[in-house]
Amino acid sequence: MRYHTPATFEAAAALAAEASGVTRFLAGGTDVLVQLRAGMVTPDDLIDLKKIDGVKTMARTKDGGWQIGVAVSGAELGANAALVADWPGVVEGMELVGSTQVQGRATLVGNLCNGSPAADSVPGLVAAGATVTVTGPSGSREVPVGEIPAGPGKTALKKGEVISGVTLPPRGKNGGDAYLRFIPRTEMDIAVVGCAVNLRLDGDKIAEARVVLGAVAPTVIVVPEAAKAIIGTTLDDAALEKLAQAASAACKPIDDKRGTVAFRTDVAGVLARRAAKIAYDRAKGAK
Amino acid sequence: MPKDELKTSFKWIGTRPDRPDGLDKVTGRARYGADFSLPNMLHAAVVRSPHAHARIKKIDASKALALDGVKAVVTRADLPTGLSGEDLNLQDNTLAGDVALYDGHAVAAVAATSALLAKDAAKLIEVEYEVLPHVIDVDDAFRADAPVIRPGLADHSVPKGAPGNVTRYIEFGHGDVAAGFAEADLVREETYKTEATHQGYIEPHACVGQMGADGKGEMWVCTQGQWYVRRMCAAVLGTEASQLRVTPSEIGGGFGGKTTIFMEPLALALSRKAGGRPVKLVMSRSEVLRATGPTASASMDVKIGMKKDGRITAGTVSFRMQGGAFPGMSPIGEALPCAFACYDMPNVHHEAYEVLANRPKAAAYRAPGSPMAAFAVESLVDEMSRELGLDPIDVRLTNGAKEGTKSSYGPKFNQIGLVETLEAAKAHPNYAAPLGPNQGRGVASGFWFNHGGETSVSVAIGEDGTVQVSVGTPDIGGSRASIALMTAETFGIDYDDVRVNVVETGALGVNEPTHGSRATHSNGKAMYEAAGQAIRELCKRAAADWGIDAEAVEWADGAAQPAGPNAGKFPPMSLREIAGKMGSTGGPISGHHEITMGGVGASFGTHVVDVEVDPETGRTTILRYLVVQDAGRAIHPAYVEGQYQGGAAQGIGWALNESYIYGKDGRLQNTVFLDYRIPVASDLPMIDTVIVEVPNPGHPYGVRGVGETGITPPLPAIASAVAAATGVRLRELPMSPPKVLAAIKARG
Amino acid sequence: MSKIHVTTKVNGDDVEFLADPRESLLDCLRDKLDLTGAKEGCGTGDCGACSVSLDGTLVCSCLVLGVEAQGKTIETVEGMAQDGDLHPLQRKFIEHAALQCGFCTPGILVAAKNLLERNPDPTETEIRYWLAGNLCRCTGYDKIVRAVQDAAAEMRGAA
Amino acid sequence: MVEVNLWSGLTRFTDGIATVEVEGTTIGEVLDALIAAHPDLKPFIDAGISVAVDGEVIAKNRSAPVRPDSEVYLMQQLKGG
Repeated sequence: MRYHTPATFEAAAALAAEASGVTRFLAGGTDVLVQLRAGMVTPDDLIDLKKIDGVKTMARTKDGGWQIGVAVSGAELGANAALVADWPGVVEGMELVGSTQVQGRATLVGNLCNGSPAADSVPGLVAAGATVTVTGPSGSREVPVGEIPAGPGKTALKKGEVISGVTLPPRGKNGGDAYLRFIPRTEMDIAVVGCAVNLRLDGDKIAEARVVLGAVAPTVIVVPEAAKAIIGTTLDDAALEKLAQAASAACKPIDDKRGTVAFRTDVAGVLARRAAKIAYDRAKGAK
Repeated sequence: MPKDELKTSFKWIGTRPDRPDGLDKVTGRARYGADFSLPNMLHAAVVRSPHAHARIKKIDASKALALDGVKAVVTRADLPTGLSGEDLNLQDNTLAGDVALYDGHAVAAVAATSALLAKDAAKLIEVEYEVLPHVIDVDDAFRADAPVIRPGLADHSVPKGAPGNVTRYIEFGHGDVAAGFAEADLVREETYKTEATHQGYIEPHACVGQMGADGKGEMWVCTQGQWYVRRMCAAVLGTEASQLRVTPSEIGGGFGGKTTIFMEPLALALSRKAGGRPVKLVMSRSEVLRATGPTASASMDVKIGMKKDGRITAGTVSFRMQGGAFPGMSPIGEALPCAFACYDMPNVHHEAYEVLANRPKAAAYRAPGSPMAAFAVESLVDEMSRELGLDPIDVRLTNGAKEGTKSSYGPKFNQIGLVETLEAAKAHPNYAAPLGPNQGRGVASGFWFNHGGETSVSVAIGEDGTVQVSVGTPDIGGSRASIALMTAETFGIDYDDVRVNVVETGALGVNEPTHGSRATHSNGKAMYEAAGQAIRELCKRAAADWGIDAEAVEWADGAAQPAGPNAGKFPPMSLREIAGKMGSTGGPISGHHEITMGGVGASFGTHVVDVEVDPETGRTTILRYLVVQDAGRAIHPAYVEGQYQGGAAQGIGWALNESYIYGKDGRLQNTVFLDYRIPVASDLPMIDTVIVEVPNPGHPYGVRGVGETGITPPLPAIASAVAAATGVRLRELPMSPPKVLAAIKARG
Repeated sequence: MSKIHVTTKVNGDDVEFLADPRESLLDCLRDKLDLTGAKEGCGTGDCGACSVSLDGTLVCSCLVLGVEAQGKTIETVEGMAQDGDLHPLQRKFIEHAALQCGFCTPGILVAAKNLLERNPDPTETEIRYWLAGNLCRCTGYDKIVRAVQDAAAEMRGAA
Repeated sequence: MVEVNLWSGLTRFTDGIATVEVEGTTIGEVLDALIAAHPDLKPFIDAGISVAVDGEVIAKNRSAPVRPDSEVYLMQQLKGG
């Protein structure tokens, strides 16, 4: 295994493009090292992105959104009060990844590129409308986060492409988001079901909403019917019930060691209801 | 020892001093299995079967051996033939013979100059398999049409016509169960099932082994029993036990799983083949989960008859247990006598079948067999108590075993403390704490025999009057502290003037492992005898100095005291004073005691748990937890509490989320701690404890042993609490959220 | 396979070693620097026995490559006692019997120290969640939580 | 004479007898006498059993004393964790 520490994303992309064997990018390393240790993936070239300028920055964009570097850890996201105030759902999703120790290393982009349908940070990013910058041999482009996952363990990134940054849109007024997941224990598990809700109010009524589910399909899924169920409502019981039904109806899960089809389908509705309430309260100004 | 001779007031026993190994363990100095290295050492890796059941057609190690730095490969062909019984089991598990019997079964091992190189080399060893039909589930294995995975292994106990995977059968009981059931007001029969769990010690198995062509060898290993390692390695390799010297490292948890061997002979065999260079072998976590010590899985029928007042008139159990693909490994012999041990039963019948399945060779796990049996019996007792509107503790008091009760397994109980634990549980504030919506309370009792076993201890007086104690049982949970306390008490000296060493096999006679809750009990009792021998010599030296008869000298308060007609004639002569001149008064002073220890006192406990169940997700939260257990006498109460709390936490894990999960292909799916879900800190509340002390008359300090019983009651207690919270009774473990939610939904 | 020369600071000492890029920081600490206080319980970041502080951040050293340690500052359990005096957490762990086998203890001590540096007065719940990545199979965590609480109180001067 | 109680599964090998009276002052003597009286019990006893004498389960100490009025039960060999 060759270990590289390029100084720019362009150089990182070039290394990856020229590599002939298995290539992995290293940011937090909390997935790459597990796979390495288990002998599942032994890269021929390991490209450490942490020596690139700016990978540890979190900065407001001109329009009031956020630009987040690829090596910013979950713990660092959680410590940024302004970011947490804007996008609590995004941050709480990331903060659920692993232990305190893992939080010191794990990153949004790593969680995204691992390609797990159960990745805890991805539903929140998709619900927020986040984008990533993809840098490749032929330059950089912005891609919505939801277009990156391509199935369990797979991404839409092409050979030689690397994600060089994450952009969150401006929060704007009267908005709120939330992420909840179900795990059998209280910590240290992979989501059996995850659900993010992002919404904006007009007065007491929901004007815009996006509901995203994790771990119930080969990739994270956006559920427009679930959003429709609560748009125009004050999140009354009937709306919540419709939301839950729509969320459950959208599930295409599998039976595996972590949960059953029936359980995931049921709990997706439960979490959608609970997450929507939190997002709604946050949009109303609750901390 | 007669009851009235038991002392009740002590200077050291019952206090909570710092443990002697505490400093090493909080500074990182304590050396565990993988912390040891030797000059010129090689590193080893193991090739394991990816199949649940497969014929090994060919092993080709030529590519691995061609790598620079690869020094040796061993396969079954390198081990001797002609073994039988458990020795053959151990050898079969060390390296597969013609057939790999479970996913993870070792097939070959390789030693190289670095750990990375050994891993690379292991990948280059090519094994050709012919996959055979497999069976995993205990009920599937018991079916008449199941694939028979190892024909011809049924022992003499198996009745004719039993299914082909049955290897052992037990039956016993007393009274007339038919008449007992006829007398009952309520008779219920249910089936319960538990999945295999792992001991889950955080330290993976690790050893460094060295063996020359002459069969002489050394081993450093994390184990519960160095003499067991010595005997078992010698048997597997066909060498002589006394030529192998085994030194136990500090041990990072065992819970029964380190009472046997798994890969230790491989390190020695590789070393022998590599010209005697030492070989280090450390398992990964997934190797630990795939190839070491799970407990049995069980399918259990229970039938109980009860009068309206809660009196039990009869009970029967019929168990099926698998302990892997090796005969004799399931704990049916322990599970059955534990099943009804808490009850005074006039009519009782037990039977159990052991069946083979394509799973790893089961090892002992904390009160082996008792938790499963308790889950079945205590759950049904709770169901019937509720149905009759009776308090579950009252029902247990009505039927509780006490001194003189004919036990469910035959013999009469000596002095025991079950009733005292029930009364203490009933009186505890937790039993009266108010419960909210979706919350419920469960109660269960549990039993373990405790054990004595082969024990050798020596004590030696130092020149400065300090005392060194050599024991052969690795200290897992503070036994050096408890043995030091008893030693200080016996000699009448300070706790800090005692050093207890866990020694290697060359330094002491044979010892059984730290198992069966025996370390404090048996070492304490053997130390007491060895100390008595030393004390007699100390008195003799003082007597000689004083010029009086040795019989006229007593030992008290750490000094020889003239007694009888000489009382007061001489000032007491302290241990320090006698020791300071022992070289010139006859030589070193020591004592030793070797025995297969008796005087064992049975252990009972009662747990009370409150849970809350989320009715929408089926997730169970433990709100409150109380352990009440009879310790006999708590030598170091903090470590007694620690055993209670640790046992409860393991039982909670077993009840809620831990289990072996297999795919249809027979491969284990949860081979890392992410998916083998032991309780984490945020899963548990504080665990309240009450130490009941009904002294064991068979021990000089009343010790019973406290290690094992605590894992037994949580399984049924939590099931009963979940039932109280939700109205649904789960009869299959673990009570994972999908199962609980499905049961809630089925209830409607 | 060529090895990489790494210079780093461990418990205040400048150290250097040659690392294969596949080796974890845990491997390098244990096998190259003879600092065996950090333990490998899982190798997958699930047990926390290998916890160390890396530039002040609590990490699992099994999830960090040895080569990533270049130019960093690392603290392990071996560096907790200062000038022969135990850290209050170390003393309280012994006093409260917060260890049985002791294998998870180094990782838990390092993690708890990192917590108390951020939060001198954590609640029971905060302690439990902070330590959720440090598995202990012996104690049921009760005495560990109490020892951390007591050490925190002493360090605040409240005890 | 010592009265030895067998577990009922063994009665298949003793013509249905559940308690056997034998001579012996130690567990070893009692077991040897038992085998002499009922040879079909030999494989069970050789495979390893525990003996409960006056309520105490003794795993394998053949030298442990047995009195004529002792309560003696044969049990499966027990393992501990």
